[in-house]
Amino acid sequence: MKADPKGVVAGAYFIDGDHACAEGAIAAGCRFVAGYPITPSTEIVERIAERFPLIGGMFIQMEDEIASSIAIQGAVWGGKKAMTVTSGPGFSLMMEHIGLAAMTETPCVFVDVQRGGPSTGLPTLPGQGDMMQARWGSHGDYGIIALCPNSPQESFDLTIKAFNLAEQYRVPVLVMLDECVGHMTERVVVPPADEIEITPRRYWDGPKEGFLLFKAGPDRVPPMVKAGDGYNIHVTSLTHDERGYPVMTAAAQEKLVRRLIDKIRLNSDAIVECREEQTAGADVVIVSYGITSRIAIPAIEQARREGVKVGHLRLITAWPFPAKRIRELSHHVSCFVVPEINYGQMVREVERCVAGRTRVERVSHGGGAVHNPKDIYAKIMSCGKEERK
Amino acid sequence: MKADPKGVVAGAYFIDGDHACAEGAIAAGCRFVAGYPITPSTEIVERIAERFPLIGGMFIQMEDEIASSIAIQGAVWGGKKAMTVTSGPGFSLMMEHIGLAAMTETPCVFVDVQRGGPSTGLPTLPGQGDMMQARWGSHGDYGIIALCPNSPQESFDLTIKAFNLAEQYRVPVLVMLDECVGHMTERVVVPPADEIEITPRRYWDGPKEGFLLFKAGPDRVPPMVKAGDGYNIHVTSLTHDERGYPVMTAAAQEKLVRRLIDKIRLNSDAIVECREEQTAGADVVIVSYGITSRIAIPAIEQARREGVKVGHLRLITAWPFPAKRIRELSHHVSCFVVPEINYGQMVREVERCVAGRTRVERVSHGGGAVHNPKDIYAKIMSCGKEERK
Amino acid sequence: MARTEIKIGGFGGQGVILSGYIIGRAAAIYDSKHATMIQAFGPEARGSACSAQIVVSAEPIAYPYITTPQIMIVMSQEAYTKFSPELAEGGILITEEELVKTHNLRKDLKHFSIPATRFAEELGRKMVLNIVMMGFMTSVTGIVGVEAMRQAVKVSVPKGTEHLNLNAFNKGFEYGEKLKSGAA
Amino acid sequence: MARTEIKIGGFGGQGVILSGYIIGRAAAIYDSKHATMIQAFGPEARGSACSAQIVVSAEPIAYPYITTPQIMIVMSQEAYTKFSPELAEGGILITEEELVKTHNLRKDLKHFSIPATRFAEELGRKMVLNIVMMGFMTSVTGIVGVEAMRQAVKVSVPKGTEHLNLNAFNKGFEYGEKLKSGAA
Amino acid sequence: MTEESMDIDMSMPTNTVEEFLRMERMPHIWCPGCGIGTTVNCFAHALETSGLDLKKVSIVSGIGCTGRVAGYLKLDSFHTTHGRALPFATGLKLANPDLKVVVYSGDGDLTAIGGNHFIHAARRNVDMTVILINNFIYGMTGGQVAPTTPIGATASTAPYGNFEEPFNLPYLAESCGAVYVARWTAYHVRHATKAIKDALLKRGFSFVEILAPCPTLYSRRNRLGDGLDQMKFYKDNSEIKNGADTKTLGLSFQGKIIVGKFVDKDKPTYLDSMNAFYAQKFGDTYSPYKG
Amino acid sequence: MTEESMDIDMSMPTNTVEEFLRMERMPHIWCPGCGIGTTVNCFAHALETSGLDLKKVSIVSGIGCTGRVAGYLKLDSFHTTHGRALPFATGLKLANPDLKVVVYSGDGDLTAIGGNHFIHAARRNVDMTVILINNFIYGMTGGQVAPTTPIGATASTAPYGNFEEPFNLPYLAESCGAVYVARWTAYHVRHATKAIKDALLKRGFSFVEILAPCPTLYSRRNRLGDGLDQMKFYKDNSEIKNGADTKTLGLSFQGKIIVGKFVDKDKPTYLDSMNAFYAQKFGDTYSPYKG
Amino acid sequence: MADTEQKKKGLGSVVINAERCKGCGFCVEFCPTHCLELSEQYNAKGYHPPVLTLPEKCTGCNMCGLLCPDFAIYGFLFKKKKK
Amino acid sequence: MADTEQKKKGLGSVVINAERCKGCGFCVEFCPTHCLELSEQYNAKGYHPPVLTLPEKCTGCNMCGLLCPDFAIYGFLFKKKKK
Ligand SMILES: Cc1ncc(C[n+]2csc(CCOP(=O)(O)OP(=O)(O)O)c2C)c(N)n1
Ligand SMILES: Cc1ncc(C[n+]2csc(CCOP(=O)(O)OP(=O)(O)O)c2C)c(N)n1
Ligand code: SF4
Ligand code: SF4
Ligand code: SF4
Ligand code: SF4
Ligand code: SF4
Ligand code: SF4
Ligand SMILES: [Mg+2]
Ligand SMILES: [Mg+2]
Repeated sequence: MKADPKGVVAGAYFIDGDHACAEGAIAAGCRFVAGYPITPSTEIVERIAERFPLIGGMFIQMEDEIASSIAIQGAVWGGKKAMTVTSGPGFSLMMEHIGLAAMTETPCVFVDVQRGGPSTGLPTLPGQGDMMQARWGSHGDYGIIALCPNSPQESFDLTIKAFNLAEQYRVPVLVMLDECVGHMTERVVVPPADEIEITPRRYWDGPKEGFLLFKAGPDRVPPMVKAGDGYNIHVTSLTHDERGYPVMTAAAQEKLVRRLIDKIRLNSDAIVECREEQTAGADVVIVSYGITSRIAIPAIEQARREGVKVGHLRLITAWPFPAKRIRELSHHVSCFVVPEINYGQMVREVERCVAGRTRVERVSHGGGAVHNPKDIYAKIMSCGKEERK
Repeated sequence: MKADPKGVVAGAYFIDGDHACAEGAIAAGCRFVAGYPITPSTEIVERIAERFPLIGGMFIQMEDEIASSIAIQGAVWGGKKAMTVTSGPGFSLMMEHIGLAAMTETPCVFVDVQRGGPSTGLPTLPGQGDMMQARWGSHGDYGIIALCPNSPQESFDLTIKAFNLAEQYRVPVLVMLDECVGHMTERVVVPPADEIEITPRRYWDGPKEGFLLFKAGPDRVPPMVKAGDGYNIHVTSLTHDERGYPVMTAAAQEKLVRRLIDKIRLNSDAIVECREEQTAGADVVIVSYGITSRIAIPAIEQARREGVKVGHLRLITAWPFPAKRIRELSHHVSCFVVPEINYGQMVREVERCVAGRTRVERVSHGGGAVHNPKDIYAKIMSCGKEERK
Repeated sequence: MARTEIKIGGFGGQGVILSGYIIGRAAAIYDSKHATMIQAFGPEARGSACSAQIVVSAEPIAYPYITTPQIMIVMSQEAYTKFSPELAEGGILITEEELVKTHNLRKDLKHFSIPATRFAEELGRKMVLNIVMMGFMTSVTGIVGVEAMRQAVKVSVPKGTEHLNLNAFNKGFEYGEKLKSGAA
Repeated sequence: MARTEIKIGGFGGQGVILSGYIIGRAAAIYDSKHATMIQAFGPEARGSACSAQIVVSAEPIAYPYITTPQIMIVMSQEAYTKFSPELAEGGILITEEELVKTHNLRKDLKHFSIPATRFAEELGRKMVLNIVMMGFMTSVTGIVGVEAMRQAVKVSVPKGTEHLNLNAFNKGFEYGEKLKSGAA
Repeated sequence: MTEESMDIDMSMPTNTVEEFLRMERMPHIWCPGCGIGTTVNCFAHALETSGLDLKKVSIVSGIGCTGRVAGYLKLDSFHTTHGRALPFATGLKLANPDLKVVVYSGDGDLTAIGGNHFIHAARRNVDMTVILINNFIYGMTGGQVAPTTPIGATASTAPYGNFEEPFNLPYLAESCGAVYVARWTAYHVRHATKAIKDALLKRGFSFVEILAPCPTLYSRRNRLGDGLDQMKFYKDNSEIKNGADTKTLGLSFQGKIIVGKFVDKDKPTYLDSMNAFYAQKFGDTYSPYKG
Repeated sequence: MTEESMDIDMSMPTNTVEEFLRMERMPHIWCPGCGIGTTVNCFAHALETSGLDLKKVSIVSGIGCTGRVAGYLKLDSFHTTHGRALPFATGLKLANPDLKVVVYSGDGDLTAIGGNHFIHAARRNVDMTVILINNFIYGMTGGQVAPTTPIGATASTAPYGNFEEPFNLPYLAESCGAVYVARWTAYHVRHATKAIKDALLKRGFSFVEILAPCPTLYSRRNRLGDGLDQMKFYKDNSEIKNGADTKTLGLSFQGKIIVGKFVDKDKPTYLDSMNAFYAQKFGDTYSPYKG
Repeated sequence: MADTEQKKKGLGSVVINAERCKGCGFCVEFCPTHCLELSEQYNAKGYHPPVLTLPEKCTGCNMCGLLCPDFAIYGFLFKKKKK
Repeated sequence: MADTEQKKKGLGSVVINAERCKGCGFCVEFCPTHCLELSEQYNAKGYHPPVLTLPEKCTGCNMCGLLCPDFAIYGFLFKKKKK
């Protein structure tokens, strides 16, 4: 389906990643946003608050992040595409409701503009310390999708993608921005509506009788209906059967939760996206995401100038993690270098997938700034060297 | 230091893991508990509510888990040893304040009695799905300690240990119970107070002038004082210097957060505890924790009867993870088998540490019950077999 | 003594859990055995059939759940219907005479029946029916020592009712002894 | 054109960020170059020295921060003191004549000074000082096309003030041209 | 039976309540003598007489014994997380203003963990009806003290008696701006039915508190007998005082219960205000938000 | 200078406020004309005259511009998480009842995200003083709408004007049981000082709301001028009405401001009630909790 | 005659689903005409359901139905058959 | 003489820390005796701090000090020297 032209103001803009995210959401058809202000994400809802009244959208500033993160789920069941927006401390408060969205298979989008943590930390400065939290922050097992834009343009593009994936898989999708990308101003091209591909909600169109809100097809994703459609749906946060009724047994749990995980796991080939550059034949491969994928480039270029074959794999989807691709590469590469603005999060996945076949080196940074490319360069060179002897 | 005899009612009891946890806390010197009811953890606070008035303790049922998880931190700065108690959904709500405790180095204990998740899930049935959340659930990078009792007796013992570690490292410590252990009734021996080793709060006893609340010694742990002692302390959730004053720079962040992580990482030899049984010369090693470590035993015994050399490594500390020990074992063992009541959480750490040197097999269970030991047995046998050919 | 699995079934308010607790406490505290008790929890368990599981063993107990109990104590018809098929081959089934009609009784079982309600009523408190059953069970199974059981009863029942409950226990125990000696 | 780094410094309320925005917009939208602007945020940045960083390049910009700006536009004494040491060897320094006294001026720099406040006051609105500076910068650096800059000014200033701002821009630009031709 | 008696239609009508229930889910989980089921009758009858299009009625509950109500009602129903029914309902209502959104939940759910959402939803005057079943206790989790537990009552986490002053909920609701506020007990089935109906038909944030017995965890543990005893107590100790000053409505342990309708006023709802505001701001370019 | 004039001591006394401040952290982060600093003077003078032992005074803030107060005061000070100053303070106070615990935070912090803690702390009547700086806006995050923003005022997330009814905070506080409730503005420095002192010396949950200018994000963006203009507005439009019915204290955009002391009553504190309760229950075996 | 007959039967009657009943007694206690009693019998769950002991007094007012927390009883009014 | 002298000086005076001042004008506007004015001079931060232009009118009431959000001014009362 193509985007609704209402709201898509095609053109080239000079805007920051936060504003671009707001435009992406609008283009994706989002018409409900609930939020609670927090630096460095607030510009997103500020733009939404300005844009929505005239395009039939509903923005509400809730009393806190807990309320925001469930108001959007109410709105989804009311028929809207919906999003909430926050940053570290607020993201922590949303954890219970990420689990709720996963459990009730409520398609929605959470944006986390990462800043320096833990706790209040460095509110106005960058970090990438919420990556593991994005995957594991709610109790119990569940599956989510998380995307990592590295520019305002990608902030726009991947926000659209987030909405599309949410609808495709009836799953919460997280857009993991960081303060740099959120506050960086660059050219953003908003294409005309008819060039924007949108995944509509997968509403049930079969007979009303016998409809089951939690009965999945072969792709493990059940169809949706909305409140007011006359289905008398029941949606519960308890373990439930295909009708949505609570069933307090291990068997029901296995059936339901296994599917919630499998719908991401088994569809991961379709979901996973990375950008690769000169990975074929590379000696060293940088694995990066978000702003760090740009900071790494001067380091990579310099190392290449000095003769090291450096490839670059950039995670567009951090979750699901491109395990298969990393595994493949690990057979050819002599070292992975993983720069992150944290003390080692996604690198753990790289280590797991590499399974000892080759070296994995971290370039950690606590946050408050981006890396000095020299540190990444130095790490590349140190790997290269060891291999070359 | 020995335990305060007030509150320690030595003797042998037939009580469940929840009640034992309460007694452990009391024995450890805990005199402040804030909580919010949630199955299957509530019995802990119920016992506390009954026991505290006559031993000078303060129990308060707060309005929610968010309040509970910060009220205890206020109490710690007021001079008490303090604990809060919850289960999955409440644990998710506490994530922001686990980060706060880590950031402000507030020694305190969080108990999570795990049930089936995600979301409201299976409130009265077991799960072990909060293990990764325990480590990664709050935003930003930080370090914590997490313990996994497998019996009421251990629930008592490890709750004491949790308080001791909290004081030793000025860190939040998590006791990761599960519904089985919490609700299982067995013999629990409460030793006399003078046989219970207690780590007192490491109060500053140097000169008042020049005291710095966040200046650590060689062990990376700074000393404590409390409100009312006349130090005019400042405690902030922002990134701060050794005085506790906010400093919004990457350098301050690196200094502080690096230390917060290192005080766990570099002391991990002292912190890590596992129980090993017949791991020397083992072909297959089971890695387990909590209730699952008991469920695995019939499977192990049966496999041994059939000639497979099975060792058993039980995590007492899930976090920090006994990476070193797993790495050592991975050089000798042909397969690790990791049964968990989740779809694969701690096994990821095993995989990381094993680094491809040997096989790692999961025995996953979605929750709502414990494993059938046969499934663990079958996995052991399948490993064994492959190796033996 | 090898691992013995015991299941107690009845309805809410009959003191099913307390009974399990007493057995476990007797074994684990007063009889230097090991014991693990597990009860069913939750709203779904409310009001309807109620059960307790106890494992008693001379060795430390690894697996805490029961799979095929060797001993079953049943105080309601529903519990009989629901649980009795689980009993181990040749296991001991103890039922309350008035409350449970043992139709289709499995041939392999050792079955004992006791008019515990009547005994309890004779003692003036229908409530102690479960303690009568405990006395009886102690006698016919020998799974826990009788003194250990008496001790456990004494410390587990509400203050002020110790005497009544010990009487109830003894009543059941004696009935069991008589039955064993063929006198009942 | 290679990567050029530009830093603008002043105090809050002078339109420092808007200036950076205009340069970036001119380059990225009207001049088919690439541009990245980054501003300092936060309470610590409030009121005191304020700055914007812009990278302009013919190629896509990977690293978005500036390290050694080749061009620096300075509208306050504090900013001069704080930022001018960062300027690249041989870089261009543009200062406002009244607001900045360039003592200890680095010898390696190309320094331009403009009485932008006076020009702005002549135009009747002291506020447009920053736009005067932009016109001047456009002339003396040539980093972005003058038409692109005019376009960017027009669409970036508050509605109704376009004319005033374009005049301000032109004033600055002409002064630059004169200066270059040695006429000023 | 005589010929004449045949004039009377002896075929039994079905219980009209059943039309509103998911009968396939019966029996429900509530204990004998629990008052929650009684309030469901009131709600069903209120719905029946309200004339509302049932397709357009959604019910939202939090977690708790009362929270199970949503799952038993044959409506679009949402059993959310503990304490969060109101913000979910806010999203649902604002996403589709055609829906009549009812929040039906427990005292702990709505005023302990959910207290903030309660005061903010009332303040915003979002158009929805809140039915709060006040059993003075946390039922589902086993009888812990609630922000409604009267002073002196015991609870599992207040084993020696509660000493915290409970909320006066009608007062709280009014102070935050609720446009309709009433209190009844499970004994007052006809009044409660009427109050719920009024609330359903009211525009804005309407609030009905219903006191209900929890024999299992509140009354029996407090030696107040079973559900029936509580119902008799309500009967004997309630005083109807419509229009009473909400300030005076605090509840004490087994003290007098003032019931009635206390607030019934008109105020633009959240959406009314929004549309009026934007219409004024944008004039004709603005089309009122309809979801 | 004549001989005679030497009779007068010309040595300048130091600013007594400085004794209460961490001068090494000056200058503070507040904008020119921000009213928060003014309220800090009032607080410092109130402390000075209160006779409290400063060693035993702790101050707890949440996150926000006002939240920075804790860090500037030379007391034991805690700068917690956004919205959670009250439960932290509750823990602190109950752990050590000897402490005088003051919560000093912003309107958003205490009544948006922190609203639940506010109503529960008031309900429990924990002995503490809450100073709420109401600048009608979220300052720290850049001027978003708050639950206190008057209808019609604009904010960055209400760019066309706020249409949500704000809280009437004294009314809310009273409805939850606060024993001392007052409102002043940053203009009323002497009254505010007195009110804070009274609150500090009051046993129980005392609440002082102080309206203060946020020129940067509230008044200038609403074309109300700068901090001084707001102060003049407060001067000209405030009416002192001690004992006014809190119901009548709602604030409208640039409307009349009722200030004064509205509630001042006595009620046992949380700890008083607890100790009385347990003393009755346990008799002599109970020794009153003293932390 | 019909009139008397009808009076004896009452204006209405109740339907009792004994198996659903949990014996709370609400219906019996608050029936305005006191025409119900709890039966001596147990249902399968072990509760005593109500019986209409004085059918002639039942007005079909459905107070019992409104009160019953288990949806186990309801009152109805006899209707004249439409002829 | 001493008396007049004292009156000229006022009962008290103020201390102004000009560098801390942010020129908000609170002190000037609300001084009860209107004895302050904002200076024409800028301080290093670019603000106009107050000056005591009518020292004889200053009562040392410290209203300015209470109002000053930047702790940049305070009033004090002259004290007779203890002899
Ligand atoms: C976040 C979270 N905390 C706690 C719980 C546990 N919990 C479930 S229901 C409930 C309270 C129920 O009390 P109330 O709302 O009064 O409902 P009732 O059962 O009395 O009808 C609690 C604390 C939970 N499910 N989730
Ligand atoms: C959990 C969380 N959510 C949001 C924020 C962002 N935040 C910081 S301060 C603030 C609001 C401040 O407003 P107020 O309390 O009125 O204080 P003011 O700055 O106006 O004094 C917000 C939303 C945060 N730090 N943490
Ligand atoms: S516990 Fe109480 S509230 Fe819950 S179902 Fe039983 S009686 Fe009702
Ligand atoms: S933003 Fe507003 S509240 Fe914050 S310091 Fe500036 S003026 Fe004060
Ligand atoms: S219908 Fe009315 S009169 Fe008849 S039994 Fe029911 S309550 Fe009584
Ligand atoms: S009210 Fe219902 S459940 Fe109660 S006794 Fe009557 S029929 Fe049975
Ligand atoms: S001390 Fe009083 S009189 Fe003197 S300048 Fe200050 S406010 Fe004016
Ligand atoms: S009140 Fe303070 S900051 Fe304001 S003008 Fe006076 S001295 Fe300066
Ligand atoms: Mg309740
Ligand atoms: Mg504010």
